[in-house]
This record gives sequence, C-alpha cells and structure tokens, in this order.
Amino acid sequence: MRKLFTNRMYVLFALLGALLIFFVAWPLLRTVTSSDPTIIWETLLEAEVRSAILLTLYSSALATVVAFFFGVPLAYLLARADFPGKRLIEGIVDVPIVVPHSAAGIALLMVFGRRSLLGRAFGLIGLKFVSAAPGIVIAMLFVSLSFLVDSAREGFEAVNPRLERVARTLGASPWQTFWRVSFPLAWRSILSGMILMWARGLSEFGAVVILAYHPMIAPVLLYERFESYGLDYARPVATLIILICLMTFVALRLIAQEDRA
Amino acid sequence: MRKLFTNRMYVLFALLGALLIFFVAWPLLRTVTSSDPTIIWETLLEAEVRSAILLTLYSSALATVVAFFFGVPLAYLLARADFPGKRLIEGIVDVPIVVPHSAAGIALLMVFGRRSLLGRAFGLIGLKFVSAAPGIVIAMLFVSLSFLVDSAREGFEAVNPRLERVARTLGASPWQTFWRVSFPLAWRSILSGMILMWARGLSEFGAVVILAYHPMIAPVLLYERFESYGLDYARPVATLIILICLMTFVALRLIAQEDRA
Amino acid sequence: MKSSGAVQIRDLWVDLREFHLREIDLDIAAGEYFVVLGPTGAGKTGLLETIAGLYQPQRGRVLLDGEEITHLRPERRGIGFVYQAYALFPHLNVAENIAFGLNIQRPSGLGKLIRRKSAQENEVDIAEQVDEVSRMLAIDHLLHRSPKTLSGGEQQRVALARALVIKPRVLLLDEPLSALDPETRESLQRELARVHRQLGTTTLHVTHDFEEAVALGDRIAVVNQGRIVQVGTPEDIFRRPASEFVARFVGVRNIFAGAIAEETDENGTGAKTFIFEASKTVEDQALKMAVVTDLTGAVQASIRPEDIILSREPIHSSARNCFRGHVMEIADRGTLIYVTVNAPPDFTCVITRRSREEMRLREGAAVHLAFKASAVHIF
Amino acid sequence: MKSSGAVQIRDLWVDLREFHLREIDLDIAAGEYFVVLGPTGAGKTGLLETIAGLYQPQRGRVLLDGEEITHLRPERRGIGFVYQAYALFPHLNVAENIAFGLNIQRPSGLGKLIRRKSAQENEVDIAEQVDEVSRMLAIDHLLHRSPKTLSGGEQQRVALARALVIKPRVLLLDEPLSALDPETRESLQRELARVHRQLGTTTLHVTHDFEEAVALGDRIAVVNQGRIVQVGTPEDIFRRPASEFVARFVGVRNIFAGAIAEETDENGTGAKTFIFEASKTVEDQALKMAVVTDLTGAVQASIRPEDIILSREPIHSSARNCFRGHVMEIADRGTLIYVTVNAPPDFTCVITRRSREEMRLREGAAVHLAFKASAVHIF
Repeated sequence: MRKLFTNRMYVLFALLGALLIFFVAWPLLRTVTSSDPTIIWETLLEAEVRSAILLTLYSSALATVVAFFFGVPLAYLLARADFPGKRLIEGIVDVPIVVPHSAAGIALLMVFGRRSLLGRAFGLIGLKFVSAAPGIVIAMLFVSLSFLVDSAREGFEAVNPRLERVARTLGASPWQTFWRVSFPLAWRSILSGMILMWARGLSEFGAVVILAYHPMIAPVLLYERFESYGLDYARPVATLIILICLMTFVALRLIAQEDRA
Repeated sequence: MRKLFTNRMYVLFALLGALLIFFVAWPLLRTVTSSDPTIIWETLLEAEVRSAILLTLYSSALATVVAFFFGVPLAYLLARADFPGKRLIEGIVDVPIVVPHSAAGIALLMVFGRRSLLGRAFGLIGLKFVSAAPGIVIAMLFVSLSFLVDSAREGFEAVNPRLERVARTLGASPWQTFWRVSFPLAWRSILSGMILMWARGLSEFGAVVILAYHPMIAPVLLYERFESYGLDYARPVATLIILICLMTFVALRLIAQEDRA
Repeated sequence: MKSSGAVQIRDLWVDLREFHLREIDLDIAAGEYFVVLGPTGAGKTGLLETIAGLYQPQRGRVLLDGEEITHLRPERRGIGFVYQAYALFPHLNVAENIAFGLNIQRPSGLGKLIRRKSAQENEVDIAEQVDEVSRMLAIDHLLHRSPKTLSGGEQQRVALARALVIKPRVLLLDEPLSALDPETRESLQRELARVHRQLGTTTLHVTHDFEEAVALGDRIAVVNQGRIVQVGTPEDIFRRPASEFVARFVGVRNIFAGAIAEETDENGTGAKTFIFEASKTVEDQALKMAVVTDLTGAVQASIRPEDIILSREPIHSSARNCFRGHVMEIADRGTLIYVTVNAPPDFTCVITRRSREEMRLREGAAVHLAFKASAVHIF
Repeated sequence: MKSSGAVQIRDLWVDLREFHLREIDLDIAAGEYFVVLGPTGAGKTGLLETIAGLYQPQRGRVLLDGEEITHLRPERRGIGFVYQAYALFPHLNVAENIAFGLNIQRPSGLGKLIRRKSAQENEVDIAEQVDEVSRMLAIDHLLHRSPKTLSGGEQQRVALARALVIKPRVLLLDEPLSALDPETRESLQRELARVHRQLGTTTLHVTHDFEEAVALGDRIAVVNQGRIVQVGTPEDIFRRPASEFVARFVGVRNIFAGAIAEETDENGTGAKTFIFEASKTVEDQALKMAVVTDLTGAVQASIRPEDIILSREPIHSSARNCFRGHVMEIADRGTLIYVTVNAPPDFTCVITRRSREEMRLREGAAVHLAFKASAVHIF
C-alpha cells in the first residue's frame, strides 16, 4: 500500500486531518506545559486537592466494580441470546451517552433524592446519596456504564459460539463453559471496557455537580476554583487532572494493543 | 440457540442485567412522566428556553459540519494508510473521551481565551470565543469529534480495499475512487457517526460552562435554574432536553439498524 | 478403550433460521462408520448439533443404545464433536485443549481441597490419557504449542484427540476434512479410517464430498434440503442412485429420460429395452439399449462414464450395447480426460491421458462406444 | 473489439509484508493465455497487482508492448483485473458495475454541462457496450439486479464483463474460479476459454489448481516461494517437471532417487538404465529400469500413475519395464482408484473402478506392473 500514498489526494487529506489533530493536541499540551512543575507539586500537596483526586479515583473504581457485576452478565446475554425487546435493551444501555449530563443529574436526583421513595428507603439503612459519596458513585455509574457493557459485549461476540458448543459436548455445564471458555476469551475486551469506564467516570462533571456538589471530586473542584478565583488558580488542578487521565488512557491503549497482537 | 436459554445461568444473568437496565431507564422515565405536559408546553414557550434549545441544536450541528470536513479525510487515512506515528494519532483522536470536560474547558480557554495568541488573532477579524457562540461550537467540537472520526474510520475499514484497487484498474483516479467507491460505501457509518456526534454535542455541559456560560445552551440553562430555583424549576427543562435527546437517539438507532439489514 | 453406542433417530424435525430437517429416520449400528452426504446448506451440521443436544428438535426422538436422550443436556451425553474449522480453545495450549474434557469431570474447588491426594493422582491419570491419545494421532510433539501456531491438519488432529480422549460413545465429525488442503486431507482421511478401526467408536461423519464418503463410510445417507433421500452402502449409492439428485451428486454424468419396453429375442427369452425419450421424434429409428431392471414404464437411466468403453475400431465384445458417434468435446482434467460423444444422445466417457494419446483422439473423430446392459442403472 | 498487448517482465523484485517476489522474468506474447501456477501464498496475487500498478516493485521493469509502464499509474495502464472474490461494487447494480470503467472515462461535472448533447450520445454508447459484453457472457437478464443477489458464478461473470468492457490490452485473472463450486467452476472455465478465443485478449491467469492450468493455459509458469521454477507448455510441465516440487505439485506420485548407468545390450546398442537408490543395499539384486534420457549420474525419476499398466497376469508387451509386486493399499476416490504396489519400491498406479472389479483386486494380491521406458521422466 505504501506507494499508493504518493498521490495528491492523500496529501490533501493529511493536511485536513492534521488540523483536527492539532486542534485536539494543542490545548492539552499547552495546559500541561505552561504550568510550573513546582506549582503542580504544591497543588498536589494541598489536602483539599489530594482528597478530591482520591475521592474521584475511588468513586469511579467503585462504579466500575458495580458495573462489572451487573454489566458483564448483561453483555453476555446481549452477545449470545436472542429475545424479544433485545433492540430496546441495547438502546437503553447506550442512552446515557447521549443524555446531557446535567439532565442525567436531575433525573437521578428525582429517583435517589432525599424525598424520593428510594432515597428514603436507603436512608433507613443510613445510606444517603445527595451531597454524599454514594451519589457520586451513582452518577458516575449512570454516565459511564455503556462503555463497559458495549466493550464486554463485543468481546463476547468475538468468541466463536462453536467453542462453547464444543465445551458442552466435552462435559462442561453452562456455568463451567462460561468461566473456562467465554470469560477468559473475552477478558481483554472486558478489561479494556473497565479501564475506559473508569477513565470516563473520572472525567464526569455534569451529573455529579447536580447530585453531589460536595464532597468535591476533582472536576468539580476545578470548576469551583475557576468560578471563585479565575483561570490561573484553576490551571494547576486542570493540569493534574489531564495528566492522570492521559496516563490511564495510555494504559488502556497498551492493553488494547496487546490484544491485537 | 433458543433452547440453550432454559438454563439457570441465563436466568441469573438476566436478573443481574435487568437491575442495570432498570437503573438506567427508571430515572429517565420518572423524569419524563412526572412532568405535567402543560408545564412542559409552557416551558417551551419561554423565549429563554427556546433560544437556549435552538442555540444548542445549532451549535452542535455546526460543530458536526466542521468535524465532517476535517474528520472524514482523517478517518480515511487512518483506515487505509500505514505511517509512522499512526498509533499516536489514533490515541489523540480518542483523548477527548477521557479528559474531564471541565479540564477540557480550561485547556480550550488557555488557547482560545481573550489574552491568548489565537484569541487575539481571531479577535482582529471580530471572532471571539469566550462567552460567545463560537466558543460553544469549539467546546462541542473538542469533546465530540472522536465519535465521528471513529465511526467514519470503521466505515472505511469495512470497505474492501480490493474494490478501490479494481476501480483504479478501471481507470479511476484516487479522487474518483474515493468519491465513487469508498465514500458511498462508508456513508452510512459516516452518517451514524455524525448523528452520534451531534447528539453528544447537544449533551455537552462541562466544557461549555467554562468557555461560554453565556449565551446559555440548554444544559447550562438547566444547571442555572437548578442552582437558582431548585429541582422543581429545573425539571421541565430536563424533561424537554431528555425528550429531544431520546428522539435523536432513536433516529440514530434506526439508521444503524437499516445499515445492518 | 472400546466404547461405542448405537444411535437411532426417529421422525426428527428441526426448524431453525439457518436450516430445516424433516422426517429424519436413521439407524446407526454400534461401531459403524456412517457418512451423511449432501450439498452445502442441506442441514447436515444442524443434524449433528441436534444429536449432540445443542439444538432441541421440534419433533421426534434421538436414542442412544435404546435409551432416549432427546432432552438430555449435551454435557451428559458422552458424544464427541469435531467441527470443520477445528474450534480449538485459543487460550489453552494443545495439551490443555485435549485435557479439557477430563479436567471438567475432575472434582474442582472445595472437592479438590478435601481430597488433595486423589486430585494429584487424577492429574497424573489425565496426563497419561492425553499422552496416549496424542501418540495415537502423532501429535505428542506438539503438546506445548499454542493451537494458532499449528497447521490445519495438526489442528484437526488436536480437535480429534480432544473429542476422543473423553471416550465418547459416539463421535460426530462435521466436515472434518473440508478446510484442509488436498494432500493433508488425504492423509487425515487415512488417519480417520485407522482410528476407527483401532477404537471402533460409532462415527457419524458429515461431508459434501462424495469421494470422502466412499472412502470412509460403511454406509452413506444422502440428504438434500433437510430430508434423507437415500441410505445404503457406498456401492449402492454409486451404482444404484435412487433419484436424479443423487445420481448427479455422486458424479453420474449420463442420465437419460425414457421408457422400458419388453422384447423377446430369437431364443424366446424376454429382455428389457430402454427407449430414449429424445429419439421419439425419429419414429423409425428409435434409439434403444439393453438394460437389466424390474421397472417398467417411464424411467430414467444412468451410465457411469468409466463404464463406457471407448474405441476407434468397432468393438466386438460381450457388451450388449454398442453405439457409434463423434467426439463433441474433450475436457482435459489432468489425469483424467472426459470425452463427450454424440451418438445422437450425448454420452460422457472418461479415459486416461495415456489412452487419449494412444487413440489420437480429437474433436470430431468417429468413435465406438460399448457398455454392458448391467452397467445401465434404471431408476 | 480485438486488443491485446505483449507483456514483458524483467528481473522483478517485490518485497511486501504478505509476499516476496524474486527475479521474475516473463515474456507473454500478445493474445496468449498464460497461466501462473503455484501453491497458496506463493505471491501470485502480488505478481498480478504489481503488473496492474497497484504495488511498486523494489527492482525490475514491466513492459507493455515494449513500452515501460513500471511507474505508470494503474488507471492509465488499460489492464483489466478480476479478483477471486469478485469484488463487485455493492452499492451499484450489475449494469452500473459493468459501466463503471466507461463512466469514469466520460467527461463529468462541468465538462458534461457544456457538452450536454455529446454526453447523452455517450450514455447511449455506454449502454450499448454494456449490452454487448453482457450478452456475450449471458448475464444480460441480470443487469438490474444487485450484485449480492447473484450466485458466485454470476458474480464472477459480472466481474469479468466489467473488466472486459474497457477493452483492456491485458486481462489479469486472480484465481477467478477458486471461490466457485465444482460445477460452476467447470462451466465458467469453458466460458473463459471461449471468451479468450473470441476476443484474443492477452490473459494472465493465476491459480493453484493444476487441472485448471492444463485446461486453459497456452503456457504455464510454476512459481514457488516468490520465484519462477519452470515455464513451459502444459505438456512440458506435466511430462517433464523440472524439479521435485513441480512434480509433486502437478500430481506425480512415483518419484524415485537413483543414478543413471549405461549398458550395452546383445545387439550392441547402448541403453540407459536407472538404478534405484533404495535397492543399493541388496547388492546382487540392484533394482533397475530402462529409461530414455541424456542425463547421467545422480538423478530423480518419476512415472505418472496412469502410465503404469496393472495386471494380474504377467504382461508381455512392448513396455520395457516390468515389475512384480504386491498390492499394499487400495485408495478409493470414487471414479478413480489409486493402488500402491510394493515391487519393492512403492509404485502408485491409477485404475478405474471397473478395472478394479474386473481384476478383483484386494490388498495383498500379487500383481504385475509394466510401463514404457519413455514414460519415465528423468530430472
């Protein structure tokens, strides 16, 4: 293919594409490079920043674990079974991608709010969502579960059903077939879905800001500082967050890459 | 396959999955159904709401058009060409999905802000980004272009390169080959990427709220009302936004479905 | 290591999107090598999957050694399955693939902890069984390789070993040779025959390749569009196809429509004659040939190309049917050469390359054809 | 509609991830039907794509009618290409697929608006050409169908029509019959021969199927691992393979290592004898056979299975080589039966089903073999 390259169309396409890449890369690079490392270090030492970042990482991880338990079985069913309403279920799984996150926050508040049925039920066992860590987890789960379910479903779809059938004829029950054949073969896709979901959870702002402004997660802290003190105070926090996200993203890419090889 | 179903594992999986589906569907349904239709109608008649919704639709459409011109050529190159740094470019295209949107807003502000180089350059031709419609377009473009590029790339990858080679032997130049073979065959994927990008642009909140709080787009308006007047005033706006997003989403699904058939 | 069961299938109907089976009745004896032959898309794979319990039939029963297994779960049937495209577990190495079925049957988890010693013994036992079957199939040097590094033939041997190691009562082979190149196909075909001789496992082998079916099958069932159209020994199917479909499928080229007439010759013995339908227009010259049959009326006749003797000189032989004609077409197939001779009906004969050179056969040449009355199959 | 060019390839080297070509030199005469034969993965498709200009060679030149086209863009070469898997444009119907090359050459956009009338004439002209080529290939009833509703054979005809309608100087066919079922393959093979007779377009056909190569090719080049190992007429390749690889690839089964010795018989005429290497251990009984060759020293000998006459009785014939042996194995291939006879070296012979029955051949039976000295190919 290499030689097909030397034509003018490819050059034009490369120019157009380069502008888009530049548009994505420059603001991020600029933010990261224009911050003084010592200021970033100092920012990292602030208790408020540290606890916000830790809360973000932890809440997103918790949301991912919850999604793993409920989402992987769902993904398997969507990949293997044929049932009425399957299209609808697939649609519902992807809805959170297109619902504005502030609207998602309102919707969650209506169901999990203090005065709602569920809110009161959970209140009895001492679990409250509004302005509390569980609310953050709920918000992150809502907006990012699609990524895990879709990725796991693709992973299961890539497993040849004949492998499962052969396993059955070799004496494996459905349960053994799932754990010894389907799950190990889909594992990379599931893992990359989990990392993507976690990264997407970290970056959530709109739904969390409505459901649980406090305790503050990093994106909310960033917004707070920007609103209260302006760009210069928000920048070190932004840099920190971008760096953390880029690192997880690189890890994700490396896993996906190994998968291809 | 249907009969494989009647095993206990599938029943367990279906129960777990149903909980997740319920978690997504219930808040949205609850929000939509608990609003009085007359109130929604009245809300729609408010000039502020209408102009916010129109601004949202329009800005997102504009961002999609910009991404079409720059992103489709990029997608074609990523699908067909092999070049050093291709992995890096692919990574950069997907970065906006994982960068927190409030941090993305800060990054864009640094590059397109009033005091920045680009901001001043554009200012000379009367184009300003901060607290202005172009800023909204820029923010939406940044956070949602990945969807269009990825979808278009998958579309081009699904086109057998031999079709392009045959077209070349039949006398078509690279340019004719692209327009008569590659583009028409990838068109459905491109279109579904455009709709997804547009829907994703509509739902953007974090980056826009930092770059251009005013003029208000619908998700910002929703947040503003929630902050100022509380849940009950925000709910009709949330309902409206969710309905609009669901409609575009159903359209997207229908197109993807036709694609499969 | 002997273990084989008889399979009976009674009035089986299966309806699925990809295939439909209708009124399937089969009796496969214990230890038999039974081949199901049919074109692609005839539902052959579906038949095997139904026997293995992977699909439930709409109607009908499957019996193994007289015991009904129609609704038994696949993992309880003890039926080995080998797919056309190998279907090896890509995340396990060759030894682990082969041991899969044995490991499943081993107590796991808690049971393993409690009976630790017996579990160890078990592992040694499994390793021995894997060794034995892989030596038998000459793949013992591949045990630590990953399946994707193997050639097609090696992969299919592993798949076979994996199915055999659980000592199935029945072995189901779904086009096991179709994905292989001709040379490997031939050697694995010989292997299948040897393994069957050695173990005597009842084998149900599905294929679309007639030569494969003839080479391996004790008996053959021909299926078309989800129905069984003929069951018999290879010789039966080859010599006495029950329908035009079977005849064409097994490579009979000379199929003629016509009618049977009885004639009495000078010695007073009755003989049957086949009158070609195509020749009816030329009343006075009705083309006919001597045949041996019990049928009467409108029938079809077929003659296998290799049963026709082709010669440049008039043929004086015991063959009852002699025709004179012109070579219409010579189709060179490498080792074999197909010659179409217009007598007026077109007969296709097959000769070797050497015969062609010796006869100096060219298109348009006048030739003589001869074949025995018994070589004509009437159906 | 005659249009054909001579292709010359000079010292072509191509290196790509999937294949490598080395030192390719070919001279294809105008109007010739040239077949490139080789195993899968030998770089045959890459060779065609390089000739079409879709890959650039690392070294070497491609000439069309003496004019260098090595660096010409593919759309300027006037070379038709047909891929194995048809590669029809799925978004166009059959007529649009065929007309694709003609539409491309038509002025479009602004040019079309200015010369509106001539564009209309042009369209009529295109429709006529599409009609003509589709009648020739018997696909004129399919013109309004979508490619995906067609059978494999129909799709390949459309692909052929699409390549032919631009009146290419050279037609490149990349395994055009491999994706088809045997029956369709045979009919399309006949079609290819007819179209070539009718149009006389220089054709370069790539295949891994020896029978296909023999049936179609004026000349054949055998490639292996990116190199050309032999070029010649089908008869050359079949009778006188240049290497063991070629011999095996074209289906020669009896290949023996040994040496040539010269002997003088009672009449004083010198004759050459081939001494089997395998027999050297039994000094006094060195197994040998009469051969016709110019070679001396260590050589290899091959005999085609169908050149060996098999009989239960001793054979008294003009054949110079007679052996006695036992039947080791009988491999039934439907129409043909391969018999392995141990003489002591193992000879494989091929007989028809009828001969087998007449001879009542069983494994272990004593048989006699005979073949001419000229049937032994020494290389």
